[in-house]
Amino acid sequence: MKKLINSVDAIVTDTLRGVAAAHPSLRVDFENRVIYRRNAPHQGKVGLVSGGGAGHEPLHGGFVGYGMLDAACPGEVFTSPVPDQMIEASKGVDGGAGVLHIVKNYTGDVLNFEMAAELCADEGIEVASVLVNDDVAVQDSLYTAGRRGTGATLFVEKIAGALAETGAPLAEVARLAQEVNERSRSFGVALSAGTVPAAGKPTFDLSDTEIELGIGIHGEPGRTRTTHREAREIARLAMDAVNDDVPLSGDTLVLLNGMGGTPLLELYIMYGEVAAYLEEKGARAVRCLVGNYVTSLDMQGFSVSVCRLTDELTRLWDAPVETPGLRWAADRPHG
Amino acid sequence: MKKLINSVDAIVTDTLRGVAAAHPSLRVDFENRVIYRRNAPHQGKVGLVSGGGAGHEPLHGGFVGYGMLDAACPGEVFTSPVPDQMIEASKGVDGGAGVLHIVKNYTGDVLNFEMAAELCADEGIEVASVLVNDDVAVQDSLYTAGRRGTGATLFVEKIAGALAETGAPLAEVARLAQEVNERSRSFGVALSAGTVPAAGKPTFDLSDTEIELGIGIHGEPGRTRTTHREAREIARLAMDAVNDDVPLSGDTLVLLNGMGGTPLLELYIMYGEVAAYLEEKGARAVRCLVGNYVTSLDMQGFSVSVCRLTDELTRLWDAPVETPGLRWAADRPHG
Amino acid sequence: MDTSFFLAWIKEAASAVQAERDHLTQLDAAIGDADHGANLDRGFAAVRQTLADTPPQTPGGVLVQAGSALIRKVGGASGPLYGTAFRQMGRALGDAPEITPADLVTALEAAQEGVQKLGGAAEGDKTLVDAFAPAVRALAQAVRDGAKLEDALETATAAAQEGAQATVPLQARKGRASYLGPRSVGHEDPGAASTALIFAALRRAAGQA
Amino acid sequence: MDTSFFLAWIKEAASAVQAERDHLTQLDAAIGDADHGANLDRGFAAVRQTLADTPPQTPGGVLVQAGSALIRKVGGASGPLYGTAFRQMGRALGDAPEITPADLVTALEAAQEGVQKLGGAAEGDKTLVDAFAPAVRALAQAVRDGAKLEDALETATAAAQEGAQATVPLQARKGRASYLGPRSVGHEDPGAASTALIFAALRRAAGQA
Ligand SMILES: Nc1ncnc2c1ncn2[C@@H]1O[C@H](COP(=O)(O)OP(=O)(O)O)[C@@H](O)[C@H]1O
Ligand SMILES: Nc1ncnc2c1ncn2[C@@H]1O[C@H](COP(=O)(O)OP(=O)(O)O)[C@@H](O)[C@H]1O
Ligand SMILES: [Mg+2]
Ligand SMILES: [Mg+2]
Ligand SMILES: [Mg+2]
Ligand SMILES: [Mg+2]
Repeated sequence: MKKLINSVDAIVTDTLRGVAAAHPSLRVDFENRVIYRRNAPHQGKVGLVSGGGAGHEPLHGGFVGYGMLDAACPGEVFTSPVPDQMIEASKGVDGGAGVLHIVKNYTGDVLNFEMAAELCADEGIEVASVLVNDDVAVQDSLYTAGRRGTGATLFVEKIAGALAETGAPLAEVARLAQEVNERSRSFGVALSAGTVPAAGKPTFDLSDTEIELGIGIHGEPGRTRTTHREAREIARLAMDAVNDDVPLSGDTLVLLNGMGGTPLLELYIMYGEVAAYLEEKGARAVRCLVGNYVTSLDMQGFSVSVCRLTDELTRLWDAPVETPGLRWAADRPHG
Repeated sequence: MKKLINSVDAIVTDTLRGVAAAHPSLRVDFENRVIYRRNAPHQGKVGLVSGGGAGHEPLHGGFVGYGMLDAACPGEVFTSPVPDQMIEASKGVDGGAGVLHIVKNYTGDVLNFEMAAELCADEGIEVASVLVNDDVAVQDSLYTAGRRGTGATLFVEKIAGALAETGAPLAEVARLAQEVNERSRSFGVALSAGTVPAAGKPTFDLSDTEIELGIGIHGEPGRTRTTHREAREIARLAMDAVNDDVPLSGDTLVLLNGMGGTPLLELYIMYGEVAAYLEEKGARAVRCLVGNYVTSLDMQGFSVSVCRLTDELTRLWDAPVETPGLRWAADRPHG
Repeated sequence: MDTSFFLAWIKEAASAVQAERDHLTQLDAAIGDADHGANLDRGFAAVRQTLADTPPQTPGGVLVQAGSALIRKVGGASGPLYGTAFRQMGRALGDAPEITPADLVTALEAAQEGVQKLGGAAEGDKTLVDAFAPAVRALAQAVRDGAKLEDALETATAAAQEGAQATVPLQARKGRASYLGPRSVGHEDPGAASTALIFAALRRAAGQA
Repeated sequence: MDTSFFLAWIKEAASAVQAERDHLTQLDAAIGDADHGANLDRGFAAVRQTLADTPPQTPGGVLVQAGSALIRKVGGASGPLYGTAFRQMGRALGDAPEITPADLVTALEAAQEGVQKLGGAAEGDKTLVDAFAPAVRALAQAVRDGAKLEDALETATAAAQEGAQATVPLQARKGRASYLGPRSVGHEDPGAASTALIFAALRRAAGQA
């Protein structure tokens, strides 16, 4: 294993150091491991807090800023952060309007955020939580921990963040976050697994002719393995899984997401196939992102997330955002 | 080799299809393989054209838009485009104020752009060219093809693009582009080589304990191979090479660039080390980018580019830009 | 069993986790995300640190403090679960200075209940509960039967180890491994494996006392 | 040598490049960017296509059209260089319907001059010039000595092949390989290798005539 790190133990601290140096719009609390908007808390605005294991950058720290998160708590690589971080972050962003916890549905994240929310309540901070669980690769049944939260987390953070900037109350921001999650579905495919630094080798092995379908963002193996094939067919496998879950129609927001080790060139090829698939189903990608947004270290592969838009969601998606990982202005020059 | 492609021959076409589908602000001429700003040409504005082999995305196509390029010509993977493309692009962006060709210094790019410039002149289009050659890994002597153009290409495209939006004449835009290039230096390090699809295997092999210093963006091996070491020391090797060439001082713009296969996490770690190095030398990184901007397929590694700023360059760097790969507004919300 | 007995247990557990760190991580790589060993090792290192910095005066104090440190330092699923386990044990013991085997059983039963309430896992779901529950049952039975503490803990450890082994053929229904569906079959659950280590540490602490 | 002779040459060259595509690419992987085989193969396929679509009527026409197609389709360093070579040859031949060996020598000398003017490479810089220049010299000498065309081309091919082999110990001073400095030593230059293929194709065309 070769990584650009100083030591396995220093990964999170050193990353935070880089983030702090790179982004004067952020404030980094190294002691508590929280990344804040520089001027947090914002009076009267609902504070948005998310967090999760490191290794998914730019998620979540890269989405802290105007129009998105107020704070992010990075855990160790692929390990959910601890309640102390979330409590500290919630205190730091509460401008009197309460705090929304955006939690990806993993047992670890859920348990730690739950504990934090309880302790926040003890300290008089109003907290609402939204659970993101968009990954159709996992059966949502009594026999699993439920669906994983993956790409749709970005949708929830962006759209709920935009609503929070308008001064909407906590219950409304939480309801909308929930709605975005419900309207979103994702599916991921790996060509190779990433290497968790502490483990020192890829979390699973694939031969030169195999791909893994339905992977999550923690290097978990997927549900099935199949033979590698051309981009068009792989796109179809992924999109069929999404479409079988909720038939695609109307205007959609699409995230064609790289897992960290796949060139943008290939992501654009996949996006072309996904857009064609949507058209075939009578749906349209009216907004999209193509790139590395919700990654899994150096995993090679992609995930596709689709959110069925409403006018409100489109408007909030288009609202200005100013974070290291996502930024656009209200009136951007065109053409 | 596993890639998300339909076939090796269709890579560029399929990528263009994805780009066209993803970015309504762009217009793609599939026949001639040119990516334009949707409303090109812009009357009275100098047109900026760049191009180069595919495999470096978002360079160049991702930098077409307001405040940057007017058109980009993608060649085959790692192969410079052909004169026909550049001529077509130059015609398509000439708004009467002439066209600037931004050329990375590689024999192929230089020869093809030279041929194109000659033929443009025959057709009455005023063309100026700027050669980007920022890579200190290559000795600039009679015994080489000269220094390669790497990360500074982004600086040149952004800053010259911003000046062009002000209506500055061609000679001035070309002069400034030249100045940006002269003020910039870069150095790259690979942990592993990328795989050119047509070749089917990595362009060079590194063991689990070796890294390659002074690599370019085409999977060329570097000048030396050394043992892998911690991030801090690798940053020092790269920055020493830059600093030995032109001592670092004052305000700088830094690009901590991923080569395509390295997680953002590691790039932030490297940026932290680079920022510390600069401080040690009495210089400061007052502007920066951290991410995959000038890539080399799925190569693992990074490059660092430093531009010594002037007030004018800082102002133009901060000017609004609206492209798929780089965007910010004049008055962006802060904190 | 006094305060130093429980300090000895924690120390033994911490050493065992450190020694088996890579093994636990590799188990987690197979059906999870390859961090269980690193998580627990980080957590128990913090536990040792806090116990050294501010040594508690009662068995209950040791366990509550250890549990809090785990919650504070581990993260992941195992942090809140093991943290809750130790905290519940400690709370069940109150501030008693000396603990009987029957108290220990009660405390471990409280721990198990806390874990199951928090994580919602039943036996057979392929989690650490599959090692924890049989170990607690075996201990309770042995103590009821009047076995010597060391022997009772020997039995409990064996039950934990068997329980961990018995997770191999199961399909996971909780935690990250459940995402794999049928592909989770054929692998030992990492949390069950670490639970067995923790019971073995308890057995060793009794041997030293 | 008439139009069909030059068409045969192009066809032979295209086949050779296609057959050696991977070999050329692997040579380029060692000291370049692993595309030389793919580049030339794409170029010669386009040349074949254009010659089939609109067959030229003179040897010069064949070569100019071939060169233009290479410039239009190859890209990279080799596109403009080989394109210029063929175009200069074609222009040197004008619209003569029948070409003598001496004309061929003149045309190839013009080609070499065009390549060197464009690329600025001298012999010894480890480029295709290192195969091209000795081949042209050998051909000129053989023709001056009154050798049969086939034999003269045999000599030229051998000189190109030797020239290509002789690039192995050289350090590159032009093109992408020059970035490697001393590490470019020990590898055959891909462009020199493809030049040798093109001369061998010329020799085969003469054998068929
Ligand atoms: N709901 C649950 N109830 C009980 N134990 C669980 C539950 N979910 C996970 N576990 C245990 O946690 C272990 C994984 O811990 P760890 O790897 O540290 O956390 P994570 O899964 O967040 O990476 C599993 O092997 C399992 O024994
Ligand atoms: N300046 C030059 N003069 C002559 N030949 C050159 C020059 N630069 C490069 N070449 C030739 O071009 C070959 C590489 O061609 P190719 O791989 O197709 O282009 P690129 O280097 O742009 O990828 C080299 O092996 C060399 O023979
Ligand atoms: Mg984990
Ligand atoms: Mg090339
Ligand atoms: Mg785990
Ligand atoms: Mg090449």
